[in-house]
Amino acid sequence: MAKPENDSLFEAPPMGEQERMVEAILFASADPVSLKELIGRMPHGSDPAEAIVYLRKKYEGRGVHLVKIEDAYAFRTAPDLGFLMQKETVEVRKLSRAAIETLAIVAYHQPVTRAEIEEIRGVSVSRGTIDQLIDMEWVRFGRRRMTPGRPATFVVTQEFLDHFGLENSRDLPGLKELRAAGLLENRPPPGTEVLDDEDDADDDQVEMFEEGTE
Amino acid sequence: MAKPENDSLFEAPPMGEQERMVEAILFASADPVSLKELIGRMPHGSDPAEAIVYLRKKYEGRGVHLVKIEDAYAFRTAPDLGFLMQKETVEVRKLSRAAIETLAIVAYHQPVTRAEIEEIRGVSVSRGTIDQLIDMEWVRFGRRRMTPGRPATFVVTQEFLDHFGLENSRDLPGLKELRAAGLLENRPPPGTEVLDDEDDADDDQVEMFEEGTE
Amino acid sequence: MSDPDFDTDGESTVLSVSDRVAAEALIVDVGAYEGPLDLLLTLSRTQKVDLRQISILALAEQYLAFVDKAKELRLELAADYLVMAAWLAFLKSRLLLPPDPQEDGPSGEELAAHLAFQLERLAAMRDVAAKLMGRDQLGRDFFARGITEDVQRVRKITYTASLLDLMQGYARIRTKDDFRPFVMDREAVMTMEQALDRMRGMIGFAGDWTDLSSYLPDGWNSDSVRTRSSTAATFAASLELVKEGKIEIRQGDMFAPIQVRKRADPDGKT
Repeated sequence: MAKPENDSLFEAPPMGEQERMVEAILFASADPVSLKELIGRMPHGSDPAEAIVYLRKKYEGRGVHLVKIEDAYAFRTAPDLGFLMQKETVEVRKLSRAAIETLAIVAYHQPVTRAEIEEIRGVSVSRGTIDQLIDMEWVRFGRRRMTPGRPATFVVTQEFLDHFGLENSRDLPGLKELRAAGLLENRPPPGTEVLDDEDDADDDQVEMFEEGTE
Repeated sequence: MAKPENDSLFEAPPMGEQERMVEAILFASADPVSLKELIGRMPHGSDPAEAIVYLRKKYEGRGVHLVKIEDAYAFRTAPDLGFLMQKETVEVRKLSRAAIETLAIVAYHQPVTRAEIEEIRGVSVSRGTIDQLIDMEWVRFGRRRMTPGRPATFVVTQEFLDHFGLENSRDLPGLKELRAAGLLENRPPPGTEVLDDEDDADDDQVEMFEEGTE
Repeated sequence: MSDPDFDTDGESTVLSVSDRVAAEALIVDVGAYEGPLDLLLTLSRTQKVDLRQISILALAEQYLAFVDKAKELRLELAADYLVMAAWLAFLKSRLLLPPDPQEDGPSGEELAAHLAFQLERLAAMRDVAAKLMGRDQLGRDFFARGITEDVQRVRKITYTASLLDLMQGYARIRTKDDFRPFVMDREAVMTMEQALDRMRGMIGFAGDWTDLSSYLPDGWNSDSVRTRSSTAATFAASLELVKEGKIEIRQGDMFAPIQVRKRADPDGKT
């Protein structure tokens, strides 16, 4: 068996070989494989990032595509061929309207606290709704907000992006328009400004949001 | 089963499209897919057998191959890339005390039998300790000793010398010093012959051995 | 839900059938709305204008009418619907009455603008949620690899040792050979030489038969190992002394105490 990882004395394999390797590794995995893992698994000195550029081009227009999800890569069948796959279709758990809306709010407002989700929806969010999304691995806990009470925040996961075919959360449909329209701002109700100005809560939130989505 | 009666109005998709379809189906299926199933899943009039011929050619020499398993088809990692499916984590550990002592005895007293190692260490040597050293390619079997029972002897290897930066085992540093200090005197248990120089073929080894034990 | 027809209360019959149909067309079921904001959004859609141009005043009136009707129909209304009704009534009065310069707090317009913002934001979230769910989805429209190969995690352990380890290991064995017996045995073993030294010093004072056990040094009769060792050494030493003609030794019976005494000098001196 080859043990290429330690053989720094040897040159990296030719790019064509590296392409083959990336192809094999990505084919073997149902989940996206991060660039870091590719580097770790390929022979020393390999440049999988470059191999991916070539490989991606090779699969353009084919029945299978090479897609990018954050810093990871995966092969996925072309969406226009979904009709052939009735056999592979997995029943996705039916999401309630509350769950779908909550998911969208987390995706577009992340990192977002439970109180903020409730403020946007105008109703309290049941524990089960967020639990369900966490259970599906579409939502996870983010950093705690640096405001009184240090509430937990929620963010969407790489599985979420993978599921909806998004390269990253900036690619969420209509995100730019919403931001331009000011609809992603955390606007406190009139009369509560005084309280919010006291601590820098607002600044912090805006900053965190931008960090999370840009 | 397809419902060809509905599709008969339409022409079969172009071969390029059929290739894409076969590619996507084989990629997404959990099991190899038979030609019959391909025909059933693809639009009426499709000729997956022909598509497979082209597709197979396309994947020749790539990181994954289109292979035939009995009467079904599947993508499989190219056999030469199997090593990529292993993620090796290398952990460097210190040799155990027993192994170091055994190794030292072999180095200084080679060729040395297991009984001699035990006599020098004063404790029995587990099979595993010597196996480990052989596994590491630091110790190998030498010639059998021409004494009753013809016991196997052990000697150190070139890999051992390379690892410790020695040109030959006579270069073991401190050998002279140890000998000057009287630490290398090998006292055989009372009643045993000092050494067996009955076999001339052993010349080289005996010489080394004697040098190590004088 | 109560049916007005079967209500014994007279006031329910005040509603005409057409009123009831109208009310039910609007209300159908309060449970269909996810809270007052949802209801307000639904109502605002009937204005069929851009949410930014919506008349909050008209919306407030529609909502209050809804709540009134729901009360007439004795529908169970959650508390937050009533809180919202009270708040909208307050907002309505603020919007209708000229602003009171004495009064603090946000103006009716500010409150109305915020409500409009909330509605617009909720509508936007519904819109993008629908867009999101309308996207191609993994496992429905596009698919992952069906046959996966697990990555075997192989933990490769390499062992290493330095030359110093080797030297120290070797020196350790050799030193152990040379000195270990002394280190090991010193604690519980008495040598014949030690016993002999001891007895030579003491024997001069033993003119009469004395138990050998009384020659055992202090502290050597405490545990069995030490007792055994010192007894054997002392016995061996006494035999040595007999051989030298220094003492006599006797044992009265099997397992009886062994006794020694200084041998009378050939000269006759004791």
